[in-house]
Amino acid sequence: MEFEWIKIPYSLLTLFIVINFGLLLTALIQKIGARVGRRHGIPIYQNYIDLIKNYAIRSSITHGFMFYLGPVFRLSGGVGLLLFVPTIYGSEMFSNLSFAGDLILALYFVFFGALGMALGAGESGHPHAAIGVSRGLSQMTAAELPFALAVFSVALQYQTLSVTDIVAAQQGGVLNWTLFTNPFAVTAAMFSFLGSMMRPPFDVVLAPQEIPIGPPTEYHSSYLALMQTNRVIFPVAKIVIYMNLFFGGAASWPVFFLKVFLIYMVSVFVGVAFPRFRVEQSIRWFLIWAMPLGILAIVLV
Amino acid sequence: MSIRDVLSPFTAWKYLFRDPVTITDPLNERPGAARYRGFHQNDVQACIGCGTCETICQNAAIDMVPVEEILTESGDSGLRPRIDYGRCCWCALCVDICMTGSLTMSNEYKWVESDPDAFRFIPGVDKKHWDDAELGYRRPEGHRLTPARRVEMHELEPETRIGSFAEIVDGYSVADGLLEAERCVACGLCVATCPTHMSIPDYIAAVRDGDYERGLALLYETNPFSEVCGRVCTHKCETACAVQHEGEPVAIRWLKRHITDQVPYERYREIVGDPAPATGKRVAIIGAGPAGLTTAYDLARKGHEVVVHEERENPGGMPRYGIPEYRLPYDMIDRDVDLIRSLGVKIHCNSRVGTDVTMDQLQQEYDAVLLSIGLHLGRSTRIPGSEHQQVTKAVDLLRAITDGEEIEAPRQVVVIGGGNVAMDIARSMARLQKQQHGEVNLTVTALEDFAHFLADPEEVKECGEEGIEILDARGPQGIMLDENENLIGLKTWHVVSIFDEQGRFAPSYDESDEQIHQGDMVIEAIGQMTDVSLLSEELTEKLEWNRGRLAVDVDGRTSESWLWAAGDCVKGPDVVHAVADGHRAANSIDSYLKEKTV
Amino acid sequence: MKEELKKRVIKGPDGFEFEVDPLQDYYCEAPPTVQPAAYQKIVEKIFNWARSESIWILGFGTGCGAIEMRPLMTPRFDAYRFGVQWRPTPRQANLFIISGYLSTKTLKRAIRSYEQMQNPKYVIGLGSCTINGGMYWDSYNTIKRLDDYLPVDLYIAGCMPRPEALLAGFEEMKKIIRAGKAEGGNLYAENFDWYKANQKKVIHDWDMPEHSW
Amino acid sequence: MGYQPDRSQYPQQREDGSLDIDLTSGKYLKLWQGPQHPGITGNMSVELTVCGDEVVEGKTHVGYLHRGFEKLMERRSFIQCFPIVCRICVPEPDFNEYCYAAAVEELAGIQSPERADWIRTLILEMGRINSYLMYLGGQAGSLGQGVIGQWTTYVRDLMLDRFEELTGARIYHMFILPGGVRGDLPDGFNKRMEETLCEIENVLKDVYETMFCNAVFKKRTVGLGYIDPELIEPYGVTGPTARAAGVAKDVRKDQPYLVYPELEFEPVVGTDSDVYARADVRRRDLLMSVDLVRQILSKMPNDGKLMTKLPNVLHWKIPRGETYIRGECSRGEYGYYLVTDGSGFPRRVNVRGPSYTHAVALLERLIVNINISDVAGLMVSLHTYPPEIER
Amino acid sequence: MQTLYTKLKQLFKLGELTEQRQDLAFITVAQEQLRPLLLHLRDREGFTHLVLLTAVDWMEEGQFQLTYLLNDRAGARDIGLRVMLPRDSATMDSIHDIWPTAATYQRELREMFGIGFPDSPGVNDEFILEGWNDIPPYRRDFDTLKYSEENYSHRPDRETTDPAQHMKQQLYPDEG
Repeated sequence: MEFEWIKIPYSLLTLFIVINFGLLLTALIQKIGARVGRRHGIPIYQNYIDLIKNYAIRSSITHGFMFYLGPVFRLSGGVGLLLFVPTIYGSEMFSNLSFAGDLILALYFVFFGALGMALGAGESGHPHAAIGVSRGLSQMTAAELPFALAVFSVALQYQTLSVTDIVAAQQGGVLNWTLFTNPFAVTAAMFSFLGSMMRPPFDVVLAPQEIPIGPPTEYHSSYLALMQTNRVIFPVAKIVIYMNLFFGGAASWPVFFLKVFLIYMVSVFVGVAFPRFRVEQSIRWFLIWAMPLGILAIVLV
Repeated sequence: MSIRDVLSPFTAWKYLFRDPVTITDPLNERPGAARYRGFHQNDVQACIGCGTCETICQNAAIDMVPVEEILTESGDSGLRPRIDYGRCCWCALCVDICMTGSLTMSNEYKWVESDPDAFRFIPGVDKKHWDDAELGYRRPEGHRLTPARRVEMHELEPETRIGSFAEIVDGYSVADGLLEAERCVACGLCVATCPTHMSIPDYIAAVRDGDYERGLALLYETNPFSEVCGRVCTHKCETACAVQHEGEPVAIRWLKRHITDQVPYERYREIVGDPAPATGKRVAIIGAGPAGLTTAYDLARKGHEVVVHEERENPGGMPRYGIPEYRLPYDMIDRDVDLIRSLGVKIHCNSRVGTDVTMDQLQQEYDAVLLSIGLHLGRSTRIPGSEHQQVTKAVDLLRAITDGEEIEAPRQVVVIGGGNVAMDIARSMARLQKQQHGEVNLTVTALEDFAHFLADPEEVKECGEEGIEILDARGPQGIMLDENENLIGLKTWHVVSIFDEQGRFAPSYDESDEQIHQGDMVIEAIGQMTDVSLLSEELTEKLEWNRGRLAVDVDGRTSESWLWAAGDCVKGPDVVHAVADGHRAANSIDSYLKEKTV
Repeated sequence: MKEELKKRVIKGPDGFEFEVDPLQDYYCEAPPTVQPAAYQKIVEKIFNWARSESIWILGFGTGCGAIEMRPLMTPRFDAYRFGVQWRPTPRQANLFIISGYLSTKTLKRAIRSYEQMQNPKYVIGLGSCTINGGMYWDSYNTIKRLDDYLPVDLYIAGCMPRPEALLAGFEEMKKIIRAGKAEGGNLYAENFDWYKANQKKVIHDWDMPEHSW
Repeated sequence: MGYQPDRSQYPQQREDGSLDIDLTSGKYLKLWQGPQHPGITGNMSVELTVCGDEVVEGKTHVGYLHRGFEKLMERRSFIQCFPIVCRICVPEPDFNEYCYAAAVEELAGIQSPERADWIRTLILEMGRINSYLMYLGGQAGSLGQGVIGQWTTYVRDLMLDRFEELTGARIYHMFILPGGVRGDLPDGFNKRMEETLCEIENVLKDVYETMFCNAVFKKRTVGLGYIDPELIEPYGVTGPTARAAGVAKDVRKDQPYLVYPELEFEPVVGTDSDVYARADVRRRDLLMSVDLVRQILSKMPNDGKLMTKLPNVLHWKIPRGETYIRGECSRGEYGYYLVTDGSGFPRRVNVRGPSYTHAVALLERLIVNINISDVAGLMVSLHTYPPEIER
Repeated sequence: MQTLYTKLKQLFKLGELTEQRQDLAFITVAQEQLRPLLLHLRDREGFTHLVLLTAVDWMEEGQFQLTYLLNDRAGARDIGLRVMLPRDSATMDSIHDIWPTAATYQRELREMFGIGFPDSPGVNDEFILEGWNDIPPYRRDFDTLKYSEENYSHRPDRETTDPAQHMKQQLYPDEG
């Protein structure tokens, strides 16, 4: 396959759209959460200001090489995840750098950022960060397992490892979505989705009341800004995968925005209503509820 | 765990579709509640600067500071509270205790400042935007942290007291004295108003502590006539009392008397202490009244030799000869006088200067001489018929009563005058009438109306109780005589105003409102003057005079370097002023004597 | 000094011995320095605007005033509307609200927290106690003037100030930041020795690193 | 004595009975929760020694809020102490005012008027509602359910508005002073209070649905922080914490004060003695307080004096004596031990806050062997307010 | 309360009884009698709840008063035991084995009054204060205002005027 250089500016455009969308989306989500709490919440543009503010902090300190690289890894994880899956189905401009085996790469990127973060946060030397990292990695492992099973099941179902092909297979009506063709896999994956969105009941990694926001405890100024940027890209990128694999992808930007928002809302819908699990409780929960579904999905396929 | 436990938390989402409860504009929409304790306001005109707020503030947040636009005057220190919001805790105890109710709190509560020193301000003086706020904490009605009512003083019942010259006022019991002393807020406003600056809060504190001897020492530090003043002082201090603004002033005079009542007289001398070693200087004092004897007391304590010449039979001056016994028993005067004597002061009675001894002699023999001859001549109204023999002057009559002369009380008496002397003579005559005729029939006609009355309100009240009729705003116009030249009454007109526009004494009358007050005797009690006949003519010439009174400097020194004057004869009639004057003269004489030694 | 704060030699799990001095901050061997503003005035202006509209408060309730922080962050007053949020860690916070009196024991922690905040950083003193000791003016255990120990940008009167007063404070704080006058962090760096001397005067058991960030 | 926690697993004990915790081994880690920590109840700290995710030793550190009240009061006159006492406990200051006022009244031999007693009771119950509302938000928040705190803080704020119109202040009311209370109910107070109470009840229904009928909340709290009823007396446990263990300790019933004898209520008792039970007892107690406020407002005499006549407070002296006044605050038994010596100043004041025993001895006992994640939840469930520990 | 006192009197050497209220009384107890008395009250009389343990400094009399306040919930009554200790080198036996929570009180008393409780766990650890360098602050001879003025700076320019003095100066400037 010949590489087309035009893809690079196109993917950067995707990135730009997604960053802005992510900034507004997270603010909107926060506002919705605030609304349940009977208040207005932050202004919709607040994330932009916070971002500028954090870049504008004059001093920053480092705890070592990995501390510096942590947010970079994290961001590249998010950006990588986004760039290697097609954003808009059928659009040459926004199918990014997707290729035949991109599903595997995407799965890799899901982990990549988190691992980088773990190394960086570990370097920061703060016990809370270390505890957060150990919690995060164990919970993520447990949470991603059903997802991996679901992906495996879907890949088996469609007989391909290309995200574009999977999306293509789901076109032609709502009932063609994996959601309906392979509900067990989707349920398992959605359970895993809850676990990876850092919202209750699975946000013990960041839990401010226990280990003041966990891994990023020591991060500040531009490091924090990098992480903030990632925090708006990564969920969107991740949702793009979910959307492509299970919800028929998106053929245009409006559909894309709507689907991402709705899928995001699933985690918020649960998150607002519940407190958080302890780490071993959430692992157990994934193993008991999500894992069997994933296995069932594979078996049924 | 049931399915309900999984589903029911989602009910939280119902709030998504309800309006938030957020206050849209919290900076402007939320005034403090009607009784919110916000930032302070002070009505600086009503405030008297007593500093009670400062005393009660447990945070030491309040300073009393002088304020330019407020002048110090009697009853108003001229200070105003400055509050440090680096200390305040908004407990509003200062508002609760405020004696005048001038200090309040607004319902404003937002104040942000980069400069920490800006949080110190004088409410009411430093203009703030909440000065006019209408809402905010005011002391609720009836919520007082200090007792407002005076402890009642027990007195003889009118029916009992009218029959004799026995002392009317009982004096406080220890419990009552304690209660009354507790009412004092120890602000000290009274001290400056008291002519002799008695340390009033301190001796009241001594009463509270039950340490009467300390109290007595404080009294006799500034006032050797404490027994006298404890009974008949004009108590200017009580007009300055901070408590009076929302209640009755502390009965400072009665508390003074209470101290003297509680300490046995035998202890007085020891408490006052021995005089300083003799200096060898000699001072002569003419007149054994409060002013003269105070000077004598002070000088004697400083070690000077003092000799007092008194014209009359007994020392004591006006308190003895002017004030009736039912107000001030004679033995009380004796106690104060004896104390002064015990310090080494020699008092020669029945020794009239000019007759028994001359001023020149005194000048020769002594280092300094003090004139304190008082006001013993009564003034006359000079209305037609006032030369009639049945028209007498109050001072003369009072003196006669003191001297124990037999006085025949007429059945019906009219008194002209509205001051305390008028009340004194009226009540004395009433007693005589009661003793001699079994009934009181006495009319007092005063120039002033009741709103501007000169005599103390208690006196007026007690007169009424004793059956004396007081008519206000009556100007005497003439003595009514019958065809036999016998006195039958007094004619008066209604007074429209007493002073003219320039404030000079020029009464105007409403002639249509004429009354005849029947009486067998008319007593004039409209003022006194000094008998200066004892001075030699030569001396009279030499001295400077001021409208008929001796001209003296602030220390009481006349234009002659060896001669001082003090008391009523220079300051007008009042015991405590006389005492104050005595102190001043004594100080001045003492420093003069010291200079002389050097 | 506490046992665990003393210098000691530790044998690691790999058998390697090394010396540990808990009172030394290994990453911070110099006192804080003055951090210049952006060279371009217009950039600094934009930055200041962003700083003023995004105030992150350190979640450290040092005194009673902290109780009004909850209403502030909840439906009734909802400070989030104004760009105010709280952060649990000093590294990410810009504004330190000293909510009232500081006992010397808390002062120690407050200094530590303040030093860990990144420049530019701001301090608001809440209530009488921070101005002149407040009702604890004669207490043996509380400091009286906050500005002796930390550079303070703003004071809010009250005991304690209500959420509305705090919001008014935030508005004022924003103005100060926008005007570029909120340079407490640099002030602290400039007068570092003076502040340290004051701090050490009241903290009798100084067992902290000389300087930390 | 058998009051020690189970240490059968680790760490091992040395021969002298102390715990064999070697920090250099890498097995154990010291972790400070507080004072700058969002999961701590106010400005205090717990020094945790953890092994993995498990706490093997916890030590409470207090004193960050120490202002020396008991010393300061010794140099303030009896009336001057009145504004300062409420600062001892921020979320529920009124108990300080009441206990102090009652102690002074008893030793000075004065009696507060009847209507003042009713208003005092009203204020205490309002304060209890506030304190519980704050607790509920905190308990849910400590486990990551922020929305409960949003709702309860809102209704608490409504109650603060009632406080403001009644007392003239939001937090430090300074309303109950020796001799009575400072003012009367404002016009229309009953109506507005009723609205507030309704709003509180509505929110409590929602809180019940989302917090108490919540699978995750139950999972986290049931069985956590179990207090053996045997421990209640040795550790001086009082209030809802004791009642959740089935011990019906409630000063309002046991040794009634103010007008409680005239109100109808039964102490709320739980059975399971874990965090969930304590939260539930407090929720029901809160509902009971709502009912009590209604009862008070309807039974209160319509007029009457609010203050007894005080001597001049500037020179108020109280004869030598000592007394102890207690009340049932939202956390347990609150009390003032006042000693006077005949002078114008208290000789000694000692404040007995329930947190004193709960947050130190009891917490240190309960914290052993629990997960780090549960520390905040456990601490909140004991409902401790640090300023009343160190004062 | 009187009955209880009489009953106790037969078993222990007791000092003076002060009946403060119907349900509250204070009894003075000798130092060595305290422990058996506490055990007796707890196990036999139902006073199972240690309400508080605190001290009062009677400096003028050279004594510390320790107050052990016990509560009998069933009987709705309280009893306060006063133990007088000599003020210099005051020490008392620990009762943490009777009520574990007493250890906290004893730790505080050790710190704030300087009363020793040997054997009480952790009694010498800092509790409330940190780096304290003066005499224990709750002792009467410790002057908190003086300490505060010496150690902390107050804002300058705070001057006040005495009304009496000021009035004298204003109204009678000539008099000293």
